[in-house]
Amino acid sequence: MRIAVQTAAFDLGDEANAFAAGLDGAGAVVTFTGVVRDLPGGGLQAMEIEHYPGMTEKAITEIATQAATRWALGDVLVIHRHGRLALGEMIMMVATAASHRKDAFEAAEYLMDYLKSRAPFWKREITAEGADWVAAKDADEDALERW
Amino acid sequence: MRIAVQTAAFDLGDEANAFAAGLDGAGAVVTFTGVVRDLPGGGLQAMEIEHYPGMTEKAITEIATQAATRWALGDVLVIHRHGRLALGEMIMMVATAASHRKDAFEAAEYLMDYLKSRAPFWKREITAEGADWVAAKDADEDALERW
Amino acid sequence: MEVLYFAWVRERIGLPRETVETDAATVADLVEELRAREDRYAAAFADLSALRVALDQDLSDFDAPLAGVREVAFFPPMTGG
Amino acid sequence: MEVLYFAWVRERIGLPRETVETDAATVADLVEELRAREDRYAAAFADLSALRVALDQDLSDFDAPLAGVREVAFFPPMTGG
Repeated sequence: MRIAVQTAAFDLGDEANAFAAGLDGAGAVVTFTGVVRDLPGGGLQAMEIEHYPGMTEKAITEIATQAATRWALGDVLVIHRHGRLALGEMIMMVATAASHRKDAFEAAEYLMDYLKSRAPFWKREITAEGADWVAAKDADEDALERW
Repeated sequence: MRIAVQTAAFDLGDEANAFAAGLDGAGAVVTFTGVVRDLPGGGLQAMEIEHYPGMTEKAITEIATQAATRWALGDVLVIHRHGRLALGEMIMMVATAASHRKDAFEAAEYLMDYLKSRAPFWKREITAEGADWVAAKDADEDALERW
Repeated sequence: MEVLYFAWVRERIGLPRETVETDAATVADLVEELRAREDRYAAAFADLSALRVALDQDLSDFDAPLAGVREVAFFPPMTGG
Repeated sequence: MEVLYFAWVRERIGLPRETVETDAATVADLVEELRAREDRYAAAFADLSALRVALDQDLSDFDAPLAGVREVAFFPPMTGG
């Protein structure tokens, strides 16, 4: 299990290859990558992500450990950036490996659902008009109920 | 949309990066990679994959087009190898991109469920004792019923 | 009509493909004709529930008509992914 | 006790963290004390349903006891991922 909370950019390809190379016997690898996308009407200049140092690593470790308890996983990777990110930059990624595709998919979705609503990150959208904190969506809180 | 049916190995990292670089406005990227894994008791020497040239490309194109109809996808990638593969080699991958993670995850799972049971590939496991065709699993057929 | 065989169907029949002259109206009729040829065909087609059929590269059914079809393929359930 | 503020809670209060001397028994008691200090605190804590609290870096509730707690953090619902 590797968990990284960082300001630096990461390379999806390098991370995916390193993750897959380290596997022993896992038949299925799932990755999810979150990318800064524009606002529906356009105009996003940057995304700023604030976090709670210390609690962030602790919360992500707990979420990943929980996933490894619920599913038979070969390995788990979570990378999450904070700081200022430009349009199109990668915000975060998770990777899961398992013998069976269902486990790898479900664990990746579980990680994403919990990272969205239970890891202490707060996103702010920067436009020419100013900066707006992103509001949490009811749908993201509801997503936790399936687990 | 890119669909590749090939004997050559592919590089997960290169493919994931190329896929992500071509996106315009998608916030979520999911990849699934299938890897040749050993038999439960060990002893797998290789996996051989037979396919139906012509129908394979047609079936995968139909499955990917269906996915793009059901979910709001920015892009879809399917790579599937055939021929002889060693333990640990990557068999295939899919990638999906969407504005929302739920669409990207569901579309990737849909692609995998249909590739398993509706694309004309047949796997054979090679051991010291000989070669055994992999039997289709009821669970894989049942997996189609959720869609 | 071109008839193709894949995986263990190909192995049992001993051929990947052959040209068949037939007036069979449906896939099931064609299967009956093939079964009657030789034991290896009878063995390959012993259990239709273990087989799938494609007509001109589209999955189909054993009761489908063969009118206009150029390519029929028989194979076991697929195991891709 | 260290009290931390994040996102718009931090902006409204104008501080990322501060040391608070308190005998508050619960988080809710501490919130009452902070609200009574100044308008900027009252504004930040106006609607507790829009806030979350962590005690020593674990998510908690507003009725949780503060005995033994060294670090309290207030913030809006998280928006990671």
